[in-house]
Amino acid sequence: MATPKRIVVNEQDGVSVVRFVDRKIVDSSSIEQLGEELIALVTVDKRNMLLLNFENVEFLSSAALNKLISLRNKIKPTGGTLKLCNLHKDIEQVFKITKLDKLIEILPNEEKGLASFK
Amino acid sequence: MATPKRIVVNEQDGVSVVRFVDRKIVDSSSIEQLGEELIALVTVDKRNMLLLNFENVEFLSSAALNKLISLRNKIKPTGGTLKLCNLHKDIEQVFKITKLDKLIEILPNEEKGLASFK
Amino acid sequence: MVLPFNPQDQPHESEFSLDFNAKPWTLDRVITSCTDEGQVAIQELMGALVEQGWDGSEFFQVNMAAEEAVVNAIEHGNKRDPCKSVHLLFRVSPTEIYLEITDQGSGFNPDTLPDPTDEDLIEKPRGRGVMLIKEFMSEVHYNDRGNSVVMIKRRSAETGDSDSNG
Amino acid sequence: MVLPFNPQDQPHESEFSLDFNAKPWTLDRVITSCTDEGQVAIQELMGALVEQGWDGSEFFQVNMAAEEAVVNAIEHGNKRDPCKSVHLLFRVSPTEIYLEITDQGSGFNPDTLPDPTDEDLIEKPRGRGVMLIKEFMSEVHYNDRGNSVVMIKRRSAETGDSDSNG
Ligand SMILES: Nc1ncnc2c1ncn2[C@@H]1O[C@H](COP(=O)(O)OP(=O)(O)O)[C@@H](O)[C@H]1O
Ligand SMILES: Nc1ncnc2c1ncn2[C@@H]1O[C@H](COP(=O)(O)OP(=O)(O)O)[C@@H](O)[C@H]1O
Repeated sequence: MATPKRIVVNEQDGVSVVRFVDRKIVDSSSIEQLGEELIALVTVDKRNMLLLNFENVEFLSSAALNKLISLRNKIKPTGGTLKLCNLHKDIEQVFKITKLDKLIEILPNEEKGLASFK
Repeated sequence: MATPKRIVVNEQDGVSVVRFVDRKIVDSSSIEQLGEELIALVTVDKRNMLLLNFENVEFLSSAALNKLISLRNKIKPTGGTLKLCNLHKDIEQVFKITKLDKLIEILPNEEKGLASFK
Repeated sequence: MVLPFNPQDQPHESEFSLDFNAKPWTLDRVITSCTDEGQVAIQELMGALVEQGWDGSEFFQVNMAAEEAVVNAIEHGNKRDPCKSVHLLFRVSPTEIYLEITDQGSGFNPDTLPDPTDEDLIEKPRGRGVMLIKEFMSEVHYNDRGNSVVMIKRRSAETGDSDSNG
Repeated sequence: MVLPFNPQDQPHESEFSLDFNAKPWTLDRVITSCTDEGQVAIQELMGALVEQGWDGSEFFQVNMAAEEAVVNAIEHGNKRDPCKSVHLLFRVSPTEIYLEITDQGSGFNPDTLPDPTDEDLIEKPRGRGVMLIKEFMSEVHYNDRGNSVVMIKRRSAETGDSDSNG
């Protein structure tokens, strides 16, 4: 894939750990780009064990949530898994209200996130 | 067809004489509507001998010209004919510069226009 | 800008200061159907929240509600038509935030929206904005046509890192 | 508005009146990528032409060139992006009209456009705007990038119903 610009990816124990460049995921063209980069991880790079580390992220809009759902839907039929970790408490609240925490597993931190793939 | 709003149509000796409601054919949504109404004359009402009387028209943009070309292209395969009459001299000049007067016949007035279909 | 309240000085509400000293911050602006312009206004709003001592979860929740409502006005209301605009009226005091967002679309009925947490909708990548707005604000009122929303956030008794929803 | 020229009083150009009395009408405006807003500005332009004694074919031709250039700026330049705008700078004196139209698109090369009067293009419902602009104005200059056009119309010697093209 083209060098991603909105995410940084590190391989660790067979899991792709993804971090976000933006503290606020809200600008519509950035969200589009983010969505494309995440999907390309699956379709182009054939990675399907993904752990998204939200440590840097202070805010995200529902348009960004939608990209995560699309990513989850893309990974599922490949037999892979999408998990999230290090969510700020307000963002975790968003996942609880929308019940997306039932769709996408949320782990407290990267260590536990990586361990959960084992 | 639905009652046309941008044109008024009269049948005369087997020819549909079309007059325009707008003095300036320039607003983009009016042009779209005009285009649809003209095309519907051919596709819905099955009229294909059309004489467009431009007496009321002071100005038209190239977007409106394009609708006339599309109308001509729609009529041609049916064996019908599109003609224009009563063009203001500046509008006639537009047809000359663009050589559209070679594609669509222009008559000086409605009488000569109607006679030319005989 | 003169701050009517300095959060450090007056961490707690007091009716006196509210009525007589607090000059609520106001933004009254017409923007085009461009989310970047919406972003600029929301940035200014969030700056005013900081100035008036809002923080923590309430800060986050207001940011979310404003973002979702402005994007909906532009996207669903005006359908990004460059000939249409959105009217923003934002007011911030230390105890209450008033956000009124009006688009030039034909509106919708917020009461008949499907529940995005339903089993058959949970995998759909859409339909969570209005729900989050309602959860995060103290009051949400759409007008009859549905092209204008008023959202109010009242400061919870606890200041600071409250996790109250609405 | 005080009219620097009353066409009835001064049907002919005179260098004196031009240099010392003529206060050219100016419109300097940023519009969104909305053709309705473009129409409003062009209506004002045409009003200024009337006030400054332009009529007949020259009036029509300037109307056509302004219309085509503004629509191109919005449609081809800005691609109707509600976040992009068009800068209009119009000046009208009794002897000269200056129209500068700048969009925020990536531009184009007006010198390599196909000739719409070619046999294989004559039936295509597009591609006549730039040709008409060039025919109808005295001078047309695009900038290097192609996102800005300056068009000048000079009054022909004959006033009134001239049918000069450009
Ligand atoms: N301002 C508005 N004007 C018209 N329709 C709206 C508006 N806001 C929301 N809607 C409607 O409500 C639906 C749900 O909106 P929302 O919950 O924000 O989710 P999403 O934007 O992802 O569809 C939208 O799809 C739209 O049909
Ligand atoms: N402001 C502009 N920015 C970018 N491209 C332009 C601009 N103006 C014209 N063009 C290009 O020139 C082409 C011809 O324009 P024009 O002669 O007005 O015909 P039409 O608009 O029907 O295509 C356009 O299709 C477009 O590619």
